[in-house]
Amino acid sequence: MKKKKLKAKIIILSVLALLLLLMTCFAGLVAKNDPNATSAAAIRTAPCADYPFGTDNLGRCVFSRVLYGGRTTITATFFLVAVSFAAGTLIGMICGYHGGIIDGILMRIADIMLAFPQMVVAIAVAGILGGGMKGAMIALGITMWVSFARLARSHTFSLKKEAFIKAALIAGKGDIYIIIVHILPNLLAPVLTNALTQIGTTMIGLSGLSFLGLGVVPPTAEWGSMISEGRAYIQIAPWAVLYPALATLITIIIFNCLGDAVMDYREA
Amino acid sequence: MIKKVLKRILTLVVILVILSFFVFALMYIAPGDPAEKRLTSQGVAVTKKVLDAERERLGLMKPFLVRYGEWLFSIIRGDFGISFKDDMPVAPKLLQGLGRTAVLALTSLAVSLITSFLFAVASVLKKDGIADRIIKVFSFVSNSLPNFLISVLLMYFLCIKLKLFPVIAKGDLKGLLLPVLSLSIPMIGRFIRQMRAEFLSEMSKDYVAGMRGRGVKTGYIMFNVIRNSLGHIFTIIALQTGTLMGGSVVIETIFRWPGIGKLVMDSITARDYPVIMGFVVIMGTIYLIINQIADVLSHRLDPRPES
Amino acid sequence: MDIILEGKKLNKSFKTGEKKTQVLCDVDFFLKEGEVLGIVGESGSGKSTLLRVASGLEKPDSGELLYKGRDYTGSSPRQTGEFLQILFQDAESSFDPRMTMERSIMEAGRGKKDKEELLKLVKMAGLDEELLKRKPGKLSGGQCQRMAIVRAFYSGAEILLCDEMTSALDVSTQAQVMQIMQRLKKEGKLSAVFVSHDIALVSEICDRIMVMKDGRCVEEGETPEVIGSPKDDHTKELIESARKQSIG
Amino acid sequence: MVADKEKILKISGLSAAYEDANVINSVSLDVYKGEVLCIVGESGSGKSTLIKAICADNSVSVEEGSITYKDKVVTDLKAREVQKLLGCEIGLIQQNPWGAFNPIRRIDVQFKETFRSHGKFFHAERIKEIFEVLGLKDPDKILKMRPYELSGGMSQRIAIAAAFVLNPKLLLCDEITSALDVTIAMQVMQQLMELKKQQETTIIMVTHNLGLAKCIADRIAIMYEGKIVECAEASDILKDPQDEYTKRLISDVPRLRAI
Repeated sequence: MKKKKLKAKIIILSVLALLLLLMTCFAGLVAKNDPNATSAAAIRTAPCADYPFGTDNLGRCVFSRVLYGGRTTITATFFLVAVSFAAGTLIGMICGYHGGIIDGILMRIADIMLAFPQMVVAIAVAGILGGGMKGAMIALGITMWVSFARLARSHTFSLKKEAFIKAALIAGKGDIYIIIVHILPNLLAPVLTNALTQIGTTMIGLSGLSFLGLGVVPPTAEWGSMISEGRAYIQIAPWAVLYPALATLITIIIFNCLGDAVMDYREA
Repeated sequence: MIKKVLKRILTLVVILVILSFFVFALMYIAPGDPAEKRLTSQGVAVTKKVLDAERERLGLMKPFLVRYGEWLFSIIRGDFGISFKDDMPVAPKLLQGLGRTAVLALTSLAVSLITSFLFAVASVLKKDGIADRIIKVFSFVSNSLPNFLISVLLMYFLCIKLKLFPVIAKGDLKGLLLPVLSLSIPMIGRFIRQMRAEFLSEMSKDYVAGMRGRGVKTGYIMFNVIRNSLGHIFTIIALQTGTLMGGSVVIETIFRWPGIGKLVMDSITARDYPVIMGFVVIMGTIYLIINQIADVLSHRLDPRPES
Repeated sequence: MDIILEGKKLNKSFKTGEKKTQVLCDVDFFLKEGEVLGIVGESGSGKSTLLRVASGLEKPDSGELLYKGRDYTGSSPRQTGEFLQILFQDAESSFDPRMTMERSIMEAGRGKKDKEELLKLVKMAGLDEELLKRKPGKLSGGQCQRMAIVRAFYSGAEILLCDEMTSALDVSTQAQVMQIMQRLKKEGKLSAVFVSHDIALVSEICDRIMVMKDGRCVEEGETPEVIGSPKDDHTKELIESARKQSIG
Repeated sequence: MVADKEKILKISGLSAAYEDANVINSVSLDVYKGEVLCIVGESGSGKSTLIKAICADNSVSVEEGSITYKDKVVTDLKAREVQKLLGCEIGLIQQNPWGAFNPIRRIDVQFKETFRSHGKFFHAERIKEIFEVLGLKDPDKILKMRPYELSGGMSQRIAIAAAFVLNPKLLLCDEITSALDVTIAMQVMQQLMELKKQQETTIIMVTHNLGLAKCIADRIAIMYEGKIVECAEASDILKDPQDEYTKRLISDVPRLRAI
């Protein structure tokens, strides 16, 4: 009974998430104005017919910038989570299954990576390497793969003790077959759930870096930098800050909710 | 026992050296030539001769490993080199900034810990009651709020709409409130969720049912549950200090709180590498030490060998 | 009936932290074709370790393992899997939770894809064909264990190593599973080593019994002898406890 | 012979659910003072849920019927009253030997908590007496240890001591020997019976092991799919069982061959 309710919740949230993705990816269709087109006449106009979210300090349409900004943030986040997920799971599985020296070395590296506070490293790397989304993504990516690696390793470790792995060994199956056919499918569910929960945190990290000016290079639209730019004249044109802030909040909440719901569903 | 302590210190030192090497290497691959930047930022006409003299003075000509060795030993002696921007020694600036950041960070940490602990215990005691549901929603939303977002919203509503606070923090107590609030809210959300999960998992253990079966009072049961969860909670707090450090950089920039975070942000725009490197080394060291302490504490609290 | 499986002077110890615990000390055993050898002992007696060592899943520190006279001491599970199979206590976890029963059993067939034989074995185990399409999570403990028996025979193994295979089952389900084992024994198709802590259960199905305590074999012999006139004190204690709880 | 005995527990028409699955349907059972009643059933028969219902565990939702202990209706008691009742009136011992105490805190400290929860003072002598009967040597050393350092057999004995220390009138045992080896289980059972005689406690023992029930039970109740299908004197039920399920259960138990 509880499972049905959770399933419904997951479906609604995934539809919302999908809607969000579609809106940002096909921003061109939805937003009429060009996000980077400045217009001296329309500086800081309040939300009206042709500028649904008003305009910012340079007269750019906030509505289209929010949509295009969404595309930058969300694609960067998904790419980063996907790469860390793939790298982390692969390394975690190999370490968990083989153990021994490989496990020792790789996990030591992971410990060292985890020894640095993520944001501090991100700021240093982005700061020294210079701006641009690539720098920010590398900065966050360095430490993100570790959480996937650790999760995958601990699951592989417990899966390896299961009887069906012993049965597969007796059936004459090789290590690679066992990892791909038996370990990976049973591993995907928990690690994917973790990926879902990482989306929210990554988005916070990325927009945080852009807010500090270490992420996106102006004029490309990105929620963090939009909030940072709009902050200076918040009294006169609050909409230039509030709409990207709202967009960030809603997106993060949707993905965190989805992550939570999937986790509860798996535990129920 | 001593063997364990020595082993722990050794790993600490090794990781710190690797940390410093990583930071130094980072500077090496950074685009642009620091000497050139220093000259231009001081408005000096850049000619080959002047550039070479500058590089010589900053010691940029020596091979990479030699420069790294020198830099490492100077750090151990507490000398973080001289700032590119104003030729002042970096160490005092960093430490002074660190002091003010500590004020901000520790107050936020204290505020968050106390509130989240009370909320977590309350929500576990009245599980699935209204209080529990409210706390769950609150902690969920606040955990999804990036601290730069909260600070903007707080600034908008409290400073502009209600005019309760000055927009620029003047470093006094009143100025401390908004930054602490912006730092604490996401932390409170995260702590409540993690502590609540820890308590609930402990509550589901057999010994809690055993104690209830003997009519042990709820007070004693909660004491045992909390006592057993303390080990994990220390680890959670230690990990959270990392995010707190990152957060304080953001908050200090927004509210112009003169801590180490603001210092490092200014030095990033000015490409002042020694300050950035000093920041990472100091923060990395503090973070490592905190995690080692948390590790020791959690082993002391739960001596059972790792199952 | 000549000896099909034998172990000589088997030793095994585990290192936990600094402490080294000796789990098997100079244990010998032998199994004749068509015979069922029972190994009884309490927890920590080493009976399961002996089985895992005999199966090739774990390597002994010293001693010899022979299959029809051929030494297979150091061989891997892949090699031992050609002539033996293991039945585990938790039957459900001996099948991959994400694969259907049919696919798991086919996997053990080392490439053999013979649906008739599979259906014949399923019928022999008194199971409905439909169960083959389901995943282990949808089957009861008893059904899973019977599927494990089907898998063992489908793989063509001559020897079955049963590690407390019915301890996790209810009495009635255990009786169902044991009926199948009895029928296989009567048809002379079963050579097995049956490990259990329940001496009454072992006495019902096994021709010979080996009693283990703290890693040693303290008594070994034909079932009527060991049950009727036990020599070792520990065996006596086991029989005494079982007799007190017997329903007669 | 049983009729004139004083009734300590009365379960009438109880239907209850555990984890939103209807597990007990209309069970009625009377338990008499001083007797040992064994409830035998397989997993999923609802026997453990019945024990949880008797000690008013909030994970069990009672749909109809009631449970009365002496004069109190357990199913209607408020949390505070249940807390007072459990421990000094109704005792509970669980299957997991390490399920009685917090594994990482000292045993004597936890005994203190139990005493103080019932307004009594830590009574070391009383504990040592019970340890003596349970064959626990060197009680002072044990009291200073932490449960995770003990073997299964010792932990279960200390759990029994913890239940008996407050002198409960009714003791509920939920599969307490299933996690122990047969020989240790028999010793623990005899020591438990010894304590029962000293304190004239009534015992409800839930087990799947019919043989164990035969050894210690005055009466045996057979439970199947949430119903009590048969309940009679231990010797009668084994000699000529009435219910079909009981017959099959008895025939399925492995016999020691070649006796």
